[in-house]
Amino acid sequence: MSEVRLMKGNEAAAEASILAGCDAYFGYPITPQSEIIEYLSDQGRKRGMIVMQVESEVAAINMIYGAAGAGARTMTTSSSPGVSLMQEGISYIASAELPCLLVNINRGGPGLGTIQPSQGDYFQSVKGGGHGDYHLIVLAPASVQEMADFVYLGFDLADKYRNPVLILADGALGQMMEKVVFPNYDPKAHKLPKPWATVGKTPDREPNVITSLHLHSEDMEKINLRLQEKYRKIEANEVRYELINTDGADVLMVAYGLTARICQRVIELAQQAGIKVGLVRPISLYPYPYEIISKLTEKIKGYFVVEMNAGQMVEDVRLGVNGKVPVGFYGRMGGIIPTAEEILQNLQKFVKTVSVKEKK
Amino acid sequence: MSEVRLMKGNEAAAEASILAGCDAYFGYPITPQSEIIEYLSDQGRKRGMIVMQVESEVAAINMIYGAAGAGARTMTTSSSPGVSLMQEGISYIASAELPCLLVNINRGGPGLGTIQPSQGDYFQSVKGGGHGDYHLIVLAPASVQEMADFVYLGFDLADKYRNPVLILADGALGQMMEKVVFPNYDPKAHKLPKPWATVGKTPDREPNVITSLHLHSEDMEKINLRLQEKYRKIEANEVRYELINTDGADVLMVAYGLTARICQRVIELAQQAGIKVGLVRPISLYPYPYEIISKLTEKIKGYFVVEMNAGQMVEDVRLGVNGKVPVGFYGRMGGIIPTAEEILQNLQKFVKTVSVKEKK
Amino acid sequence: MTHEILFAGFGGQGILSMGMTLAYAGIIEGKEVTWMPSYGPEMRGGTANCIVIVSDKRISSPIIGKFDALIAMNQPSLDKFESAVKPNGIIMYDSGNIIVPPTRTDVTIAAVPVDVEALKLNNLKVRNMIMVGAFLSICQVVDTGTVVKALAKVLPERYHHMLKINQEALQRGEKIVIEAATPLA
Amino acid sequence: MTHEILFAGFGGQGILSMGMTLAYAGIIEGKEVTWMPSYGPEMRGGTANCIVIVSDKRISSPIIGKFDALIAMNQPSLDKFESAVKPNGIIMYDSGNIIVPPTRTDVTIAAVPVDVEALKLNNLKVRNMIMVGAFLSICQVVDTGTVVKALAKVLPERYHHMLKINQEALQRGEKIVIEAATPLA
Amino acid sequence: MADAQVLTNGMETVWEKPRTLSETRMHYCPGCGHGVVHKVLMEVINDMGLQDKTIGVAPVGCSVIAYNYMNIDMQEAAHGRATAVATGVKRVLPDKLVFTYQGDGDLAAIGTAETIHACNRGENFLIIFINNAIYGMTGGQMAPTSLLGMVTSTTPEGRQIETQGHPIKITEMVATLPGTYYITRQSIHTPTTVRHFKKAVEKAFKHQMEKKGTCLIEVVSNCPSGWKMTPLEANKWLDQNMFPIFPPGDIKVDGKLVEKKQVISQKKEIK
Amino acid sequence: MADAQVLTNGMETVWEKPRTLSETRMHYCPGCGHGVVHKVLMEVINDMGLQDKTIGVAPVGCSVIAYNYMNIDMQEAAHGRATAVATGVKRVLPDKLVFTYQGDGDLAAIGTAETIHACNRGENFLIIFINNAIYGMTGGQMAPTSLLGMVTSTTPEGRQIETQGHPIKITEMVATLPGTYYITRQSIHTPTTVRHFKKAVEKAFKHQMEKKGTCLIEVVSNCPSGWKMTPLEANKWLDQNMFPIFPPGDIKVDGKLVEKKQVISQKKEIK
Amino acid sequence: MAVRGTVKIDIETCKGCELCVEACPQDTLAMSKEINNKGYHYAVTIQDNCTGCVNCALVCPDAVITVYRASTQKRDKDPVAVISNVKGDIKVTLDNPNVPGGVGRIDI
Amino acid sequence: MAVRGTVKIDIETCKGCELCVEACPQDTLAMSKEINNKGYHYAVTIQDNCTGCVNCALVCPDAVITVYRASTQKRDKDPVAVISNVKGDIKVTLDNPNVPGGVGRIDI
Ligand SMILES: Cc1ncc(C[n+]2csc(CCOP(=O)(O)OP(=O)(O)O)c2C)c(N)n1
Ligand SMILES: Cc1ncc(C[n+]2csc(CCOP(=O)(O)OP(=O)(O)O)c2C)c(N)n1
Ligand code: SF4
Ligand code: SF4
Ligand code: SF4
Ligand code: SF4
Ligand code: SF4
Ligand code: SF4
Ligand SMILES: [Mg+2]
Ligand SMILES: [Mg+2]
Repeated sequence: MSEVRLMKGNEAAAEASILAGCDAYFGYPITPQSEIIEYLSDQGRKRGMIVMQVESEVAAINMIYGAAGAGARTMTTSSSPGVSLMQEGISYIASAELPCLLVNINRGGPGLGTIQPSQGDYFQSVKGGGHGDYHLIVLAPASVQEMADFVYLGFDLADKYRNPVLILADGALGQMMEKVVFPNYDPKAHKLPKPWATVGKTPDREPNVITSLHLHSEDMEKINLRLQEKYRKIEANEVRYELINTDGADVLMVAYGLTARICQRVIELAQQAGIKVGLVRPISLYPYPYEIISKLTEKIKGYFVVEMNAGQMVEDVRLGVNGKVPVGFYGRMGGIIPTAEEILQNLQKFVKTVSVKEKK
Repeated sequence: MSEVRLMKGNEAAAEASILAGCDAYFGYPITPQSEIIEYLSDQGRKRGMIVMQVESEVAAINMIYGAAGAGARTMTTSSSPGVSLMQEGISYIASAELPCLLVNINRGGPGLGTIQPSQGDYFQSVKGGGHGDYHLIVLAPASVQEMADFVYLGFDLADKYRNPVLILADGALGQMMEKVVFPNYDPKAHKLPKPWATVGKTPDREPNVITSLHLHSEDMEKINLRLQEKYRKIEANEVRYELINTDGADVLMVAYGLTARICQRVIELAQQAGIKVGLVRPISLYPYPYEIISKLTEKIKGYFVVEMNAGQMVEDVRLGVNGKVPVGFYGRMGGIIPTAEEILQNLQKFVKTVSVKEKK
Repeated sequence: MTHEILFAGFGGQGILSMGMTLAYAGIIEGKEVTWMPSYGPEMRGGTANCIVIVSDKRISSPIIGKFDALIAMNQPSLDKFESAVKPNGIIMYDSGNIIVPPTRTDVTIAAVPVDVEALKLNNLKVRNMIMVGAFLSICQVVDTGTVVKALAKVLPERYHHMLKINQEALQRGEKIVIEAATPLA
Repeated sequence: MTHEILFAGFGGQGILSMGMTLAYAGIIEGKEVTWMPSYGPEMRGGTANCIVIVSDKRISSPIIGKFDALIAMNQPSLDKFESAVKPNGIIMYDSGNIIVPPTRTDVTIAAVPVDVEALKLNNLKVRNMIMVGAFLSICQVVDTGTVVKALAKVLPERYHHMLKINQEALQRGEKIVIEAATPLA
Repeated sequence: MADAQVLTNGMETVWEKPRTLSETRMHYCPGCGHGVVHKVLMEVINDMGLQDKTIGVAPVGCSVIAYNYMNIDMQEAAHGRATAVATGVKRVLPDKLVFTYQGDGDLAAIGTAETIHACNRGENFLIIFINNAIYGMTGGQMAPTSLLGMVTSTTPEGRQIETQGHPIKITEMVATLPGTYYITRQSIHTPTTVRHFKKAVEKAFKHQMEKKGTCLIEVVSNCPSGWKMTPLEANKWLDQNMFPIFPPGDIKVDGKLVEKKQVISQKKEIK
Repeated sequence: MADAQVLTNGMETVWEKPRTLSETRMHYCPGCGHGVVHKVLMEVINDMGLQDKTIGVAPVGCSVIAYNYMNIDMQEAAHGRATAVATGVKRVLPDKLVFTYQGDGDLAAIGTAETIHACNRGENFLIIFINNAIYGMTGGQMAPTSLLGMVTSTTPEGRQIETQGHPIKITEMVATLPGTYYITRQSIHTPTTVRHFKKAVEKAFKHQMEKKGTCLIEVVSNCPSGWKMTPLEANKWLDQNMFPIFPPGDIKVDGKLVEKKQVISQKKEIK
Repeated sequence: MAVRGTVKIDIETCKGCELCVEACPQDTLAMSKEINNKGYHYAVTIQDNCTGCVNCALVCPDAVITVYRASTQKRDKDPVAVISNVKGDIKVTLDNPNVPGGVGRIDI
Repeated sequence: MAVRGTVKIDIETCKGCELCVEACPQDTLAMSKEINNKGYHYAVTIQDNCTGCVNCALVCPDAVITVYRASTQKRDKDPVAVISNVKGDIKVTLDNPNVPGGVGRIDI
């Protein structure tokens, strides 16, 4: 299996889900993620996965609920408008604590918007687009290889915490091809027992019930507290990030996904221009790496956030920074991917302002 | 019309929508907001409003899109799970810049949760539960009178900015009765002309088109930039808040909606206990009163946020505070309304820690 | 002066409208009021209760944990809320429905046989107004006369023929407490 | 060494698979690669283009604004991207489809009559491989032999009878550039 | 128990609560049809020995906490999504038996798309459809099956065609889909109809074991609270007003549409 | 124009592009039925003088930018929600004429509930339903109306009943609803069928003016790109494969179901 | 005369809906005047003419009734009114010979 | 012989789908070998036997064809092939007398 293959990010995620032992996939076509359902309709079905194109995203997410509740490894994928339609279902899944994997190949919004890549669904993903207090574990891949790798990771985290996991990738990551290697992953060794699943009540146990309803406030608050406790555990254990060139940097960029890749180019260009910058790349968007962001404030003059949106993650960076250094931002919207050159230009302006401040 | 009436918050909002000249209502029953659709099914229909109970919340929000696009004053109301189902439609409405009024009578989540009151939909409301970069104008009433007043205000702001407005109120505000006075509001004087509405193309103009689609990224980015510009304008003009007892306070509570009412009781109790506390009550949750929160940091030892959720607005307070003073939090979940006494108890602990810090 | 009162009982006993009538009477007398139901699971039956606050000044929290008075119309309600009454507060209860009486000694307690009195009036529907009358005779939150006016507002037109019997019920309620005044004090 | 190449033309001209084949060849030679399509509105037809990066080291940004080489298969693509080629870069274009040639003077320009050559091979489907061959003879990103191996990977089994003609096309492409080498230099 | 003194020596028990029905007191209003349906469903599961093979799905509606009463593994579904959830369950557990238990609001309003597409795919499970012509749980609003002129809290002047359309006959609609195998409309307001309903449920489970496709049993039921009637009045009203619009009888049997609406057999019958 | 030299002196124009069809070049693939339908629709609106009275609603699908071609006020709806949006429009502008223009994915998959309930309420507008048995816009995935065995990008082995169910005949389903008034299945792949289709559109608009209720015209259309055929092959395939499943003809006329499927008249007919 | 059948009613769970009373072909059942702990008048047997036909149990929404039948299929005439489990002043109806006997009342 | 009808084709908008060619009962139309600016072979008239029957315009998805008809209803025989607007070496087919004439071809 260690063969090197050239694949689109969408295909890599689809292939990985087969290798990860995903039992059932339910989805609905939407650009730019349709390659996933198409790949699975061919390869997945041939290799024994239940692959269903169903009537809508609303149906799909509720089928995930049913299948996950029945103990299956299960996944759905969509893109922004389709993911919005799933918000009620996602809130139910989070509340009923059902492990499953969701993939959002983010396109430009709001509304029908454009099919070009975007990171405009950051807030929806990390703050909760659905109702109530819940969190998805959110992973942001930055390469085709990670589009595959985070599928195994996602399924495993979902099982471990009985929590839905979301892979948030912009459209370009779904569409671009890179080489990818599929590791030896034995689903049997990873899948955890699910004694709570509804598979038919045996005489030795009480009925298993999957529900998110708790009519009495006291009961519901208990559920809420249990969820919050779980989230604290996730925050303690599952923060993932990458530090690139942070040592000795004056300014650190913060970017995830594709923009993090572009920012690596910015580092190269900046070095040529004599500016010492580095990059903090959050890999888990929830739990968010507040701590490292906070810690690094001691060594730098400022953070510079780059996103393909109006500046959503900026808020999380500012929460991590807590006023200690200035936070700048550069973003593009509507499906436009910023180039390293334009980022550098804006970064330079930012560097100037923070250097001036320092002098004062 | 200056008669004083005793009404439920839901009924007051419904009555106000009739008086505000709402042309059409589309909705679906859900506790604890059903009184709105019930009141309108009776009074609204009798007084000439189009009032339709339709097949689902998804249908309702898209009917709002159609009716608003056709130039009508229009409204839908729901509660948490129903509002989650509307997220795609809301994103479309925001993107197509259609004025309309949405009401969320928030209940406890996530999932089916409980029908008891909650403020768990704060993030969904202010950060955007739907996909893409957009904002609703979000108003948080704290009394039955405001449940009515914010309906006129909401419709007017929606028209003014061509932006959807959301009234976010917890279930208790919908269910409780208080006295309410309906002002003389002449819809004709308030309704703005809508030359962009699709009412039939006349020879003197190009066709009017309501759309949120812009296939080319450059076009979509232009739309995004226009939206962002509008949001900056809203942030400059429409921040609303109330300051209670802030002069001379050592610690300020921050709370909205029903919890802001309870915090007023806390102020009374605290005074008896010799603690100097005041309250910042955000009325508009978007745009958020960051500025006043930032300004007041200079006079106080800390902020103490109270919500009926796991601590969502805390993030906005921290963004306003920007590290200058500590921010404490007390919240209840699952439909439980905190009492003034328990808030006070927790507030006292917080006051102790910030006072200790100060001494150091 | 602020009165914080809890009405509690079975659904169907007219608990919510008792509170509503009192609140409306408060409005008529120019006071500030809030009426807050505890709305239970979305099903018929079960228990119902509401908090009514009537005050001369702006009401801050409509949610309170301790009450000046409890009107308990069935056993579970009394059992649940007895301890939530402030010292020197009032507990009124329907002695027809409640077998185990309250045990607090620091509050005024009144057992009102509303069934018996209602039977005397030949109308079981006015039980709750008898209770309101009884309560107002102990704690003059509003005038009973105002309550009658409030009823005219709260009751839909088609029930206005019931106003008179309700008025009688209120008066009946007032009277029995006055009759029993000595042992209660 | 890093090569950043843009392939552009009509949908249906095999633009995306040209890039894909080159990228796969890069992998076979142990290089790092990315292939990034610009996926247009969800409709058939229209223009298509893809960026291919082949490098000896980890590729940072797959999104670039300036290219080492442009392979333009139609007029709009050439017009749009001519200026995006780096100084001293390469522009290759299909002279059968492109009437107005590039005007840049700081880059290597090669007009490739792929139609004519394809007709000589009696197979219009191999036009894109002729272009790839021509390009590789100017800029040795990978070996043409590797490209043949890559084709065996990229083409579905049922098209493997086409491998030979594609190989010929590659060689044909190489040859015509070599033939034309003097005027191009 | 007060009846303890009743002598039952030498007598056999001919009916008792099935052990698949839990001891928990049901929250339904007096006389509500939900209880009867629960009871019959659990009897069949008990009689047929399916307790360990059956997974139930009940969405939001008065029967949302059916899991408290049915002594089997269950999932609570979002409003309208029971058939989607059941599809998820059944597809991954094809050898288990799955049923949904849905109200008219759930199945025929918000869940219309899921209902129709589950039936169209011929999902191999049983849909129990409780048609009480009202939204019971949320306090008596109009349902898609509410009758014309029917007064509900959202149709205070009675349901009007102009704004609310006609009562929808979704059962007849899904019967036209090739994916459905057995479609019948039943009621449970008299002993005989209860017996018929039980037979229908047994039949549907057998079909499911044989993987025949979707079976749907509509139960024309009551909602004394929502209709503001006593249980006896409600059942009478049902007989007189619901049946003309929702006539009982089989609609599709063995995958074939029943030509003339078959009236429930009048002959004597005992369990 | 190259044809300018063609002599047309003394000739009358018997067909020209209606001015309600904009000058913008349509983005549809060569031979795609969408163009024909657009043209006929705009001809009718032109002929009947309805340009200032008509509001169109086109949801996501290949025809999402229909507003670029139709010279009338239009709204772009979310995928599946065209009838909901149209309900919003028509309810507030009851005297205007409203139509939706929806694909099979839109109308019969994600929008099933909205379709059925709009028809059930008898919303007084026209639904144009383009059934090309595929998701054209997103690149050729299976549609709810894809034929059994049909190869699409999500059914590489052909559509199978087991996982994907049967092609759904939603037109027949909504015809059973009392809210619908005129329901017909048409095609536009030959001159005659185009003429028939035009008549149907005219009829539907007349019914709308008379407030008769919902009219729905299904157009059995092609998708040369999705089907991977030339336009001529596609139209032939349509004739041979689509018609047996989706037979053309009126299904409901003047509010009454047409008993036997009426075949489109064979007699000569000219505009 | 031997008793042919009998029923046991869980009066605390009974919700007083009266459906069983309506369903009983023997008029064996009636509603108590007393209420149970939940406030409902409950069903009681007022005659011992029960045939064990199960009708009452079938229609009872709360599965409150257990039905027993004599194993021997002896069928006696002359029913005798036996009043059991009555808390209030219930009007007791004697077995009416006109009431259809047998094992099941037919309803539609 | 007088020309009965004629068509004007906007060759730059034509997408070369051939539907008009198929629809023409007179075989008046054919596809050019040349391509237009969008890369499509476009429809051209290859005979002047057009009857103005409109068929081609009806099926044309891109509303590319305008149809004219002689006001007088004279009907001549003997069609003559008139080649107009041909850019490439198109195979010109003469009017085939077996092709059904008249005003509309019947299709189902
Ligand atoms: C998304 C969503 N919308 C609305 C509701 C509120 N709700 C709960 S049950 C129900 C309808 C109940 O009616 P029905 O399905 O007929 O069941 P019944 O209670 O009559 O048995 C509604 C509207 C909800 N829980 N979720
Ligand atoms: C909520 C949502 N889901 C999915 C999509 C992607 N999408 C766009 S159009 C379409 C289907 C198009 O098929 P159809 O309605 O048959 O129209 P056609 O293109 O065939 O004319 C889909 C799935 C979307 N835009 N929004
Ligand atoms: S509200 Fe209606 S459906 Fe619900 S339990 Fe009561 S009677 Fe039954
Ligand atoms: S993809 Fe199909 S439906 Fe869409 S324009 Fe092309 S041919 Fe027409
Ligand atoms: S078993 Fe039959 S006869 Fe006996 S009480 Fe019940 S219904 Fe009456
Ligand atoms: S049917 Fe059951 S619940 Fe109803 S009265 Fe009879 S025993 Fe009681
Ligand atoms: S009008 Fe008729 S005869 Fe003339 S070219 Fe067109 S189809 Fe042929
Ligand atoms: S039908 Fe129209 S687009 Fe097609 S070839 Fe003829 S003229 Fe061109
Ligand atoms: Mg119902
Ligand atoms: Mg389609």
